[in-house]
Amino acid sequence: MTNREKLTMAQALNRALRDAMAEDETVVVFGEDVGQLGGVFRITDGLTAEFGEQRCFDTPLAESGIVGVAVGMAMNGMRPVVEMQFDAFSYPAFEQVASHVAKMRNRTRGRVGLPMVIRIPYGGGIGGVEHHSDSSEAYFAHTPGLHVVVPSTVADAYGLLRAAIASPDPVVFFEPKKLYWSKEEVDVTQAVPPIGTAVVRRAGTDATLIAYGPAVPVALDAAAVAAQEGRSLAVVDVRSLVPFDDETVCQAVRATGRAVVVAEASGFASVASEIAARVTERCFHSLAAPVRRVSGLDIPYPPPKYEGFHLPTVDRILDAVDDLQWEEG
Amino acid sequence: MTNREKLTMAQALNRALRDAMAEDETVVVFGEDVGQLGGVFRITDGLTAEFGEQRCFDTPLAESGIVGVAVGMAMNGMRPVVEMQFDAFSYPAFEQVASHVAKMRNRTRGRVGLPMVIRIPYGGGIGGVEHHSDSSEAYFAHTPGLHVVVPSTVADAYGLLRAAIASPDPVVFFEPKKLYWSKEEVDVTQAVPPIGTAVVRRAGTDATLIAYGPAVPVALDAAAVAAQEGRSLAVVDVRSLVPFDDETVCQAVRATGRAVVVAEASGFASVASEIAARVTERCFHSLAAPVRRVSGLDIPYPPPKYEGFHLPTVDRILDAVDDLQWEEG
Amino acid sequence: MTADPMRLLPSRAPVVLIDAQGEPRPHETYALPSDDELVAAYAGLVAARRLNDQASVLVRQGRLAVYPSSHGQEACQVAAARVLADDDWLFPTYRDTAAIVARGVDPVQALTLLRGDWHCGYDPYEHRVAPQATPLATQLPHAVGVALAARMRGESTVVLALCGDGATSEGDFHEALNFAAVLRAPVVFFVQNNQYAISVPLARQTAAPSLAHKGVGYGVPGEQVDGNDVAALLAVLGAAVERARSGEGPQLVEAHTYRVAAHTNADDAARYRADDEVKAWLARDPIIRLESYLTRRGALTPEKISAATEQADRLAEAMREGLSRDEAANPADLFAHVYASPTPQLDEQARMVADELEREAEV
Amino acid sequence: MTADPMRLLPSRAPVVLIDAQGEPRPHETYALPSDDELVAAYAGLVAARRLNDQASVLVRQGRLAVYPSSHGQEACQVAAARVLADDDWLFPTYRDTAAIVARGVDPVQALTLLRGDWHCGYDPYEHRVAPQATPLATQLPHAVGVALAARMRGESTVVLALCGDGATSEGDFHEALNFAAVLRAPVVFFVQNNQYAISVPLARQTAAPSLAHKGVGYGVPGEQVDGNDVAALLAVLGAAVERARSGEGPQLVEAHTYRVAAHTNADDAARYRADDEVKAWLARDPIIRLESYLTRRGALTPEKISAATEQADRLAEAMREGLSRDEAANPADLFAHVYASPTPQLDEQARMVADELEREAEV
Ligand SMILES: Cc1ncc(C[n+]2csc(CCOP(=O)(O)OP(=O)(O)O)c2C)c(N)n1
Ligand SMILES: Cc1ncc(C[n+]2csc(CCOP(=O)(O)OP(=O)(O)O)c2C)c(N)n1
Ligand SMILES: [Mg+2]
Ligand SMILES: [Mg+2]
Repeated sequence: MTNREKLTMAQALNRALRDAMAEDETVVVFGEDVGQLGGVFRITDGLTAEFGEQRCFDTPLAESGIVGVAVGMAMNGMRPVVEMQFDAFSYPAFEQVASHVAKMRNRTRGRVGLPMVIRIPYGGGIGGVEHHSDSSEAYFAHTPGLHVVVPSTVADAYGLLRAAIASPDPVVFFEPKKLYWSKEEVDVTQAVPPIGTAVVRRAGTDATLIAYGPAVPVALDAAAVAAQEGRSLAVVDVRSLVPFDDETVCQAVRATGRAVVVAEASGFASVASEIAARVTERCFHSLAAPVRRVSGLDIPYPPPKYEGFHLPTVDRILDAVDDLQWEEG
Repeated sequence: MTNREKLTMAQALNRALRDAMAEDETVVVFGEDVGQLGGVFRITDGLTAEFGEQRCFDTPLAESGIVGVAVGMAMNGMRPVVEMQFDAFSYPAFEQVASHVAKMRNRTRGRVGLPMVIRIPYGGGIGGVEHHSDSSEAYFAHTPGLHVVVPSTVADAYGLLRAAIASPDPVVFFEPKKLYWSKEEVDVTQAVPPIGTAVVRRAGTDATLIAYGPAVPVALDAAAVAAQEGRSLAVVDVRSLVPFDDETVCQAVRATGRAVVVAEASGFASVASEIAARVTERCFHSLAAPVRRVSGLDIPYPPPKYEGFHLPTVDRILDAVDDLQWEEG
Repeated sequence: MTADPMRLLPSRAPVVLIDAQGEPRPHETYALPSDDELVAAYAGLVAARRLNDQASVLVRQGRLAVYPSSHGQEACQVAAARVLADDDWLFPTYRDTAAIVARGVDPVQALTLLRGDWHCGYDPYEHRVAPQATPLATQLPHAVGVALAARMRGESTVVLALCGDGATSEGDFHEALNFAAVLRAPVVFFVQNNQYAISVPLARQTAAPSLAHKGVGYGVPGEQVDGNDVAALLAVLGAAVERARSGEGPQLVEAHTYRVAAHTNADDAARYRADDEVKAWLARDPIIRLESYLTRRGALTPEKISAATEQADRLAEAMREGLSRDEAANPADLFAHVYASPTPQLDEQARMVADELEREAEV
Repeated sequence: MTADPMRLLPSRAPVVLIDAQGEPRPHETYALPSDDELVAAYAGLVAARRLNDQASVLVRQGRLAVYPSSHGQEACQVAAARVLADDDWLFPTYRDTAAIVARGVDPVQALTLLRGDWHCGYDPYEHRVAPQATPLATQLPHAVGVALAARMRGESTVVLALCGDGATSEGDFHEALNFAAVLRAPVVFFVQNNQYAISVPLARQTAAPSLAHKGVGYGVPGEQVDGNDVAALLAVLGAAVERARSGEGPQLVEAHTYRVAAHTNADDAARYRADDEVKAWLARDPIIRLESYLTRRGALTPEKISAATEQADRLAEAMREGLSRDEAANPADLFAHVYASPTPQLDEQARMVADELEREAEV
């Protein structure tokens, strides 16, 4: 007997919420349009019907309020999972996240933990108008006290969301919008990947591409093209930005001696900067060339017509790989 | 005749506001307690008395409102300079900053610029209780469309604030609280340093310390101690985080072959990460050792009693310098 | 803190001057606008409806990326534009394209955002129309700032700031009203309560007697009005604008109306509301009632109706025409306006993109 | 949207049950609390005043880093604690140490934040007192969440959430009241209007008839009360708590009181307010009026006054005593509670700090 099913990432996330709610009645889901509508991306589809309005409900339209109320619920025995409708619409809640979600456990010397999840549909590539395609992970990854997770596969979407809901710590859970409709055969009864682990998605010997979220499929495509051109690229999917899996990432980089970090967000003071800096610190003498970054441009997210120039592409990744000073190596 | 006067950084900032208001009647100052009280740090002291309630006034207590109203004023011919009372209290305004302040010019294809300054007293070392010692520059530096500036000297405080007010672009202006009472003889009639330029504060031949804001004096102290121990450290004051002066910084690093980045903020996905990454990208083959970072720990800012462990110290900087693989060099 | 709360509360029921049957309803405070004004408004309504219809077609044809229709809310859209003087400012949301166009902005420029091109296709200073705001309620403090700046210079500018019922729940709504009241900014906050925020009905948004009742908490007079009655809207908004202009401070106006279409073309309203509800509101259509009122008075003749229709046709034609042309994206535009002059970092990135394109062109 | 706005508006003047002269003032809605209750409250007031005095001394001695005094607001502090049942929750701000202590938290633990040690020195679950919030109004949505969670489990918990007049201007105030109203959370929002937000007087904070008038905009009943009359506070807050407990939803209560001291010891109130104003408020002191009322009734005897004073002495003694000891900082504490278990990154940083200290010790 096999438990494998073909699911989209959106369906897997919905399944994860459903399974968590069925197992643990303290799990509650709320936010804008998550009830009857099932969310603008249908991630919460059917939850109100199945678990009732008490467990999955619409709130007034106010993100700071949503996160703030979740803080209170988490203080008082619940495991809230809240949705920010789009990436950029989490900014009104930033104060609550930075000053409370991230700090409550520390402030209370471990007495008050906040087992809550903030789900954020994120990233570009879907032709969204302004404010609908931001990548805001750096803001959260820079804030101590949060776990920050970004799945890139359907299986990880299910597993990491289950792990996030089960976590005693607050987790900011980024859902790559571009991959919502990606399909995969998965077994959701399989073990959940622990938060804090990266995974090698493709083995390779010449250079390592380090990516997460929507950049992972692009990195894999680049590796496939490079293979045809005779260059063997490894691809590491970071998937947990905080905590960061130095071991897996550095092992891959040391083995190849060259690395490119790939991420959608604007590059300046970003998670990609961090990865480049820490990999260099740890693997300096194994490196034949500086770690390169292929990230979003340092511009406000451009309109749909222009997003192709902004986002990491196979070509841009391969250009960066070409730049890794192969002559001198 | 000399124009040199002994001023504290707080006085120099006050003078800069006063001079800018006197020269340009579109400059208006507002925020919490900036009027009659003159601000909790007295940076706006006397402005209401001198220029009237129209030009310097208290607002209701709401940071998003303050920044949002400044956006409207800047759209309509004024040059607002607003104060966030403490670093962490800028977070409620984050939505306005990220979605509007940073994007208005780009959104309107250059038609609507926002010549406004957001002043933020920032950083630790003053024994402040929770939320009063954050270093939030990474959030802003990561957001394209903002200029981000951090003076470390009295002269720069004056000059950069004048430059910020004169700038056609929005500037987030960080004021190191710890240095408010530092004194220096300055000539405020001197040329204003342009935003976007770093400066070498101390020449050195063995390694380069790259610092900004409150970390600069600490780096200089470290360099002084190192000199006694026979090691010559250069100190570069970045002072403008965005735009970043790659030339000055890289020139210093290339000359010494070793570098340590020093900053108060938590290190993960920070401006220090960016500096380490970009210096490495640009100077890789001049580097004898990986660029090290000495930054705040990845913890919520600790209480006064503990801040000594959190902040970069001379010892920690010298330890990092010692780690720069001198044997192998 | 001496304001009399009773003078700040809205009237018990929304102000109506022409009812759903097209009958005039005398009101103790507000007078019916003149026939001429209403005939002009009628032409505006027809044009606005046509703009909504045409835009919806253009979405289906792939010429627009997305369109949040104001079908059913045209009276609000037209009144918002008509009560303002040239020097006044309008602060619209994503749903207010019809108001923007009614204020004189070229429809193709107004639709730039929604066709997936740059986020504001018109010059905000030309017609004094702010960029359409997407993050809800965030434009309201800007409106206050614009008004304050004008007042500081002694100008008599009034700012009309639009938002939806859902947006009233955001903190920025609160902060903007409070700043305006304390600083006596000449702003009229105009809430189009179309009963839904995407799928969320008003009852999930507020437990207040009405949204107009929010005014008293700021010392701002609130008023509520039938949002499908352009005559009432012109009277109430017009009075609010003149009150603000005369230095008496901000006002809050709530229009009770209905979002006849789905939230946008991407939304499926059947998931959360019944057809009957929509039908009931269609019977209160803003155009039909005005047409019947004016026709009965003899102020609206078949010729005037044709003239309005033809004008709307030309608008639709201009939209089709303007949106049929796609300009090629120029990648240099990505970097041109992030700052007044690009940073060295942006110059570097611009060179990278230009290099890529050059190499591509060579292949 | 059927709430009658008139039932949501506060009474025209603040509720007073015992006036500044100590005279009882009959009220149509609220009854005077019993003598026993008021004698107990009296002891609370004396203790709270003593706590404020002692803390101010400890600041001058360098034993506390900073102290925001509630001198003059003791009636609010004591009433807030006394109207709650054991299972209820209190959400205090930085200024509410006296209320926290009145609820049973050890004063030394309560002052941990203000002495510059860890940010919350008590176990929030022990007495159901949330950590003191510094970012203004941010605790109010938390209060709503705590109340909702309790109600989901069928508990009859009520949450009393404190904030100042200045904090009502923040967006989070708005969002919290609205969420509470729409979701019918059993929360009493209690605003201590002490006339100032640091230097900013109420008139620069709001143009509303009163802060209690903000309730109607959320469908939440508002009430205003003399904040220096503990009898009125007990009656009004008590009724609000019982109303919330019975499932009728949230309420907003504004107490008119005065911050007699500067904002904190670091503030210089002479820069922004006149001595006369302070003197006028001192004449309305909450302790004096209660003492004169109860003494005249014979309910407060010299013995009871001494008992209250001695209890306050013991409190002050415990504060002096507890705050005279400084525990050494343990750097491992920096990393222990950032997460339930430290990340590898934190472990690495903890090792670095430990190494540094070891090497220092060796020198
Ligand atoms: C800050 C923010 N949060 C969420 C959204 C996503 N969103 C777009 S429109 C909308 C509903 C708005 O409802 P309302 O204010 O009533 O305006 P309407 O669309 O009905 O005109 C939502 C939730 C947004 N644009 N901004
Ligand atoms: C979000 C935020 N902004 C600014 C501050 C700085 N601040 C601390 S107390 C205070 C005044 C608060 O006034 P009020 O709410 O009336 O309370 P009170 O101090 O009078 O008790 C200010 C501005 C803060 N703590 N939080
Ligand atoms: Mg709506
Ligand atoms: Mg106050």
